[in-house]
Amino acid sequence: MNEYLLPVIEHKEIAPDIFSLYLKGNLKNYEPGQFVQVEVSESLEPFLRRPISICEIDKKGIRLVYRTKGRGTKLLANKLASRDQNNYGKTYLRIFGPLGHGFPIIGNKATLIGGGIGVPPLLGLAKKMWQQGMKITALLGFNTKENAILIDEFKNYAEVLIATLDGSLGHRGLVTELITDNATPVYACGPEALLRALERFNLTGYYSLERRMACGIGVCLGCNITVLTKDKKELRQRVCYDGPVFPLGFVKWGEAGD
Amino acid sequence: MNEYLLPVIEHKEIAPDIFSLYLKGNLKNYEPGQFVQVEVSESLEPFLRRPISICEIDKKGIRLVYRTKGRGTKLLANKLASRDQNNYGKTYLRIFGPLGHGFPIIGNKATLIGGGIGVPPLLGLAKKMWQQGMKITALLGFNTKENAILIDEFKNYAEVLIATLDGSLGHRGLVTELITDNATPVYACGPEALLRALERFNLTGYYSLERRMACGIGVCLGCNITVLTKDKKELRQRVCYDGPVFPLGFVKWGEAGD
Amino acid sequence: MTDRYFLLVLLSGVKQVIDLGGAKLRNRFMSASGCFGYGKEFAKVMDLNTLGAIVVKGLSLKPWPGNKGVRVAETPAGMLNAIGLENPGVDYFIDHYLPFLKAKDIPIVVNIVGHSLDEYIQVARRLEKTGVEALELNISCPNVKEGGIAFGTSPTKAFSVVKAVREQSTLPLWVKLSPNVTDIVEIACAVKDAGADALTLINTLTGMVIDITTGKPLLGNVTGGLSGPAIRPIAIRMVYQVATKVDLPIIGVGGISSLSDALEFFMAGASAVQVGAALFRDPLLLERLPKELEDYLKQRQLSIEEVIGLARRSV
Amino acid sequence: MTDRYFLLVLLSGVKQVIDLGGAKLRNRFMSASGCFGYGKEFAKVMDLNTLGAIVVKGLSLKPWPGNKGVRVAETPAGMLNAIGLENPGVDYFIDHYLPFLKAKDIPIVVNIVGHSLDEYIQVARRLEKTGVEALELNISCPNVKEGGIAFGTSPTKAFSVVKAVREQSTLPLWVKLSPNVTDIVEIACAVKDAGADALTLINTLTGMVIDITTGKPLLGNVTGGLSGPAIRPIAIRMVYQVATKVDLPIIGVGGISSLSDALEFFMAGASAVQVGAALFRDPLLLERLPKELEDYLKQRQLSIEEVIGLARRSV
Ligand SMILES: Cc1cc2nc3c(=O)[nH]c(=O)nc-3n(C[C@H](O)[C@H](O)[C@H](O)COP(=O)(O)OP(=O)(O)OC[C@H]3O[C@@H](n4cnc5c(N)ncnc54)[C@H](O)[C@@H]3O)c2cc1C
Ligand SMILES: Cc1cc2nc3c(=O)[nH]c(=O)nc-3n(C[C@H](O)[C@H](O)[C@H](O)COP(=O)(O)OP(=O)(O)OC[C@H]3O[C@@H](n4cnc5c(N)ncnc54)[C@H](O)[C@@H]3O)c2cc1C
Ligand SMILES: Cc1cc2nc3c(=O)[nH]c(=O)nc-3n(C[C@H](O)[C@H](O)[C@H](O)COP(=O)(O)O)c2cc1C
Ligand SMILES: Cc1cc2nc3c(=O)[nH]c(=O)nc-3n(C[C@H](O)[C@H](O)[C@H](O)COP(=O)(O)O)c2cc1C
Ligand code: FES
Ligand code: FES
Repeated sequence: MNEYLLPVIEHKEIAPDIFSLYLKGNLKNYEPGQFVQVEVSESLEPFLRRPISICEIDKKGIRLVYRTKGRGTKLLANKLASRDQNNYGKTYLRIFGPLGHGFPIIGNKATLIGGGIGVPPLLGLAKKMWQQGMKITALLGFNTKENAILIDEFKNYAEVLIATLDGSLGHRGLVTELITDNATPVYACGPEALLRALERFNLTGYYSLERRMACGIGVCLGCNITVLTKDKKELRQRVCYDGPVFPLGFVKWGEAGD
Repeated sequence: MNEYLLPVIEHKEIAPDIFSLYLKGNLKNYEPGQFVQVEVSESLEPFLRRPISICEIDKKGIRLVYRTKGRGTKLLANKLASRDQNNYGKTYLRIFGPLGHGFPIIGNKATLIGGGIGVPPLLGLAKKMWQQGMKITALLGFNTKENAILIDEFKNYAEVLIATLDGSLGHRGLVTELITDNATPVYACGPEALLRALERFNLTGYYSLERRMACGIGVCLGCNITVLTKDKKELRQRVCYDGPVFPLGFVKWGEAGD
Repeated sequence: MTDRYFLLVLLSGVKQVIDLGGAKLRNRFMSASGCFGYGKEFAKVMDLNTLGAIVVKGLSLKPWPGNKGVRVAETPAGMLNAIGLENPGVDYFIDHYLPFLKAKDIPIVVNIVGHSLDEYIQVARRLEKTGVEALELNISCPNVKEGGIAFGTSPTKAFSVVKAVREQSTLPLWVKLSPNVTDIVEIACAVKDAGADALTLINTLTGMVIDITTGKPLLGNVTGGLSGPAIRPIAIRMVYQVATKVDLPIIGVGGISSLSDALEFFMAGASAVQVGAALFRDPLLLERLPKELEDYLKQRQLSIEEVIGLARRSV
Repeated sequence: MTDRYFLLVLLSGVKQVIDLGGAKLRNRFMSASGCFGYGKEFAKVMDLNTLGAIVVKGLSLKPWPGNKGVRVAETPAGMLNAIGLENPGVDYFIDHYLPFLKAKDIPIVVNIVGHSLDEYIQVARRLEKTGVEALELNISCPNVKEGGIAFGTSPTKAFSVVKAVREQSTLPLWVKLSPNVTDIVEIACAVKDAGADALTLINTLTGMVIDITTGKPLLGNVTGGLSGPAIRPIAIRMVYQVATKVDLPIIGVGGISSLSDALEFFMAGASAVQVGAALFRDPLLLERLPKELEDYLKQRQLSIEEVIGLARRSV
């Protein structure tokens, strides 16, 4: 992990309030599922960096896909949007990373399950798995067709099935309704409700968690959760450092959520 | 006075660390010598607005000339400089004003005395006096030729004499050394040392003061000074509201300076 | 029902009346003392009648010159002030500012300061029957007779000054507490026992900035009062703690710069709020807030009573 | 002379030694407890040997699980934390982290916490002869035996805990004070009388944030500790006040995010500084600061001794 000050080379709204951001550069030792801490403002308010997953890294650069949720991401998006598209190289963004541990890749097939803004980090994973010749199914869930992102990109690497809550695209309903019996191993990222729902299936695999973070590097203990080990012992783990990826089914929910 | 959110249409470094900024728009009831409160950052740090004098208002818009002194003005300059020059209309700046009282214009001749970053507000004054057919002499002092600003613009309206400390342009020495016997009335703006020096001459006129400000509109009493009335009584005055222009010689120095 | 109530209010043109410790306000947003002068300057900036009440700069018995040297300093997401309670004295206020404000037809709350117990009493007495709506006792200023320790940092001193004023004044009495204490609840209880009608929380925290270019304290007075968004988490905590333990209406103040910030105060238990330093950054803020709150409540079909204290009820 | 001294230090390769209440530091910049873990993670980010000393996360006698729910919240120019002193216990530290840190060859300062007087003593005893450089007593945590009131908010309680540890430990003893008090000087004096070797100023201020979308306190623990640039003016004020009245070396902490900020602390009277929350925003900050200070002093031909307390001497 390292501190980088990188030129912004692309910033596009790919769905309402969702932006795709490319930074020129590369990150040493990146594993799909890792994230970076993004400085959203040069000034001391907002104070903390924002954890954003790495969507993918390619020749063009480092890609982040983020949603403008609160004050910090909105300030960032406004700042970048007010720049001239043709002149992006002048704008720099400070990031620290790559952080945490990514998804361990095992076997020769996999089911990727993403919900909403949890979809982007799975793209880099799909690409890496595809490069290793694995057979990949991607189950992607969104609220509506309008919110659906990255579908065409996933199609390059995986068989893609979509679910939307309102049925405006693909299956009408929850993405979990697309899960088949031989889905194992699964790699999931999305809202907590989705991750918890996965535990009710007979599946093994990994899921990526979100917690409010301060440091992002394992020193403040702001993001701690309890994980159950295989022998049912409780273990304190930092989402930023020991995670954000954990083996499916071993997180003790409900004690450190928002 | 009013709140304005105006497009930035020009931002140029006209001398090292001195920027000329044009905002599209106009300010109702502007008098030369007045200032605006500029929001340097959308975020809450830096917290306060920065008081900047109005340099001039013309068909193009409202012109401010400012020096990057500390954190706030530096952030502002960096933000504006990272924008593409050809695309400025997209960047907006929030200002509040016009504030305070400008220079009262009397008689048919005047000597304008400016030092350093005190020179800009006198330009709008020179233009207004010139429009009224007055005979104007402008004595402008700078550290070196490199720091000299707005000289050609002043030449449109006034006879201009320059002093630089190192003699690299015009008279070598202090701008006060250019003052002649019939300079009265004078209109001065510049560092405190210059303003105090003027009091040692036999002159009448006006000077414009600077004080640290919070509100800029007369309510916080952050910028208060003591002024001596003609009958030698002490009077508390707010630089932002009762000033920033005061009659030469009536300020009680040394009690509220930096 | 909430909607209908608003509709009725709108249609009738009747101004809302909110009772705050016996004082009648037009809405729940006020200026914070010292950040709005005596109203005259802001009358040129905004419509004063949009305020719930105007709280004026602290007044003492005699004119007070305040501190020398630099008086304001910017800090991260906030500022320090060391005005030193400069004011023209209560009599000048009554003669020169009060008529103007009374013509405006908004509730007037007068913040009063004293450098001795006797001074508080005399200022309060002068304001009897002048038509002001309430007194706000600023007990954060130093008691010069007792060595400069603020009345507001000792429960017994706070009790004595509030009780003395209470006995001499018929006006609703708000008491504004200092946050520079170990236990704000203890002070609040003492002030309640002494007869306060409402509590204003919080005044500024004592802070300091050093100008590293000169190596000297930047403020002429060395220390100053910290205000602005930086202190909001402390103010919210104190409002919450006091609201939980003390049965008096609370006026929340400290770092409000948006409706969301005000909502935090309401949810913590404040019945009304004041806005101070943020006005220096955003002079039209107080004109917008009452309308923004109305819209917020309408959209969510909520009454303000449901919002006040919500965070306490939901723990 | 200053220049020559630096030259000699550079040429000789000898590490500078700074005495702080009997502890030997490499330079005047340290991590603040709780913001640097036990050093292992940061060893991947920066060269630990650039630190003046490492101050580790507070340790109690037994492992401590900390608070449930959300533990960190952003605030204007700062943050709240309600970690609740989660830690693996002093024995685990000695076995698992200390060997790693000792291999690094940097002075190690151990921040200790206790929920009773006895716990403090036992933690301190465990650290005797382990090779740590100093103890930093965090007296801001609640005394569970006496109803949860922090040791650090009462002069008598502060005195008793410091004295007890002082009698049982041969290590240099730094005491870290809570800013949530009416009179920090009074606490500092009590702590000095009890035998402290140095004072660390300040710990976090108690604050709170309400999540207006849920109407609930955001932090699981309801309140948390406020840190970051927002609190710097308060920290500077307290360092200045204590430095003026109490003759003990001071370690300044609270809101440092740049060399200028650190210089304010030195000028206020701190002999060394710690950096906490700003590391979360700028993880390499502590690696840069020592060099930046050296450059600053060289450029101005100043010794650090001339800078320390400058603001007090120049008033
Ligand atoms: C490991 C990890 C990876 C993530 N990857 C992505 C991604 O690829 N794309 C994306 O859009 N979002 C991602 N998130 C969520 C993203 O970090 C938050 O949406 C963002 O921090 C919110 O900041 P804000 O300025 O919009 O909101 P604010 O309300 O201004 O945030 C205030 C504070 O709360 C924190 N916060 C608020 N909501 C969340 C949340 N849901 N999760 C974590 N912290 C929160 C912020 O980081 C900040 O410290 C990720 C989160 C984590 C922990
Ligand atoms: C009425 C008036 C008119 C002015 N006109 C101009 C102008 O036309 N061009 C120009 O370059 N400058 C002008 N100034 C000075 C300008 O306001 C300061 O240089 C600027 O505020 C410094 O801000 P900063 O962010 O660079 O410094 P910082 O150090 O970040 O400022 C911190 C705080 O101190 C205040 N401050 C610092 N220095 C000064 C100062 N010298 N005067 C007033 N406040 C200060 C800032 O406003 C801010 O509140 C004027 C000042 C006043 C009072
Ligand atoms: C410049 C200034 C002057 C103030 N004067 C007074 C005063 O006279 N009386 C008083 O009770 N509080 C005074 N205060 C405190 C404010 O009323 C308020 O309690 C405090 O600033 C916190 O609110 P804020 O963060 O919204 O500013 C003053 C504050 C400022 C910034
Ligand atoms: C996440 C976090 C954890 C902390 N844990 C401790 C602790 O265990 N012991 C302690 O004495 N102080 C602790 N502190 C307080 C810091 O050491 C420091 O005193 C405070 O944060 C102010 O400094 P800062 O503004 O630079 O962060 C903690 C602070 C933070 C932000
Ligand atoms: S965010 Fe600090 S330990 Fe995870
Ligand atoms: S800056 Fe507030 S009164 Fe002048």
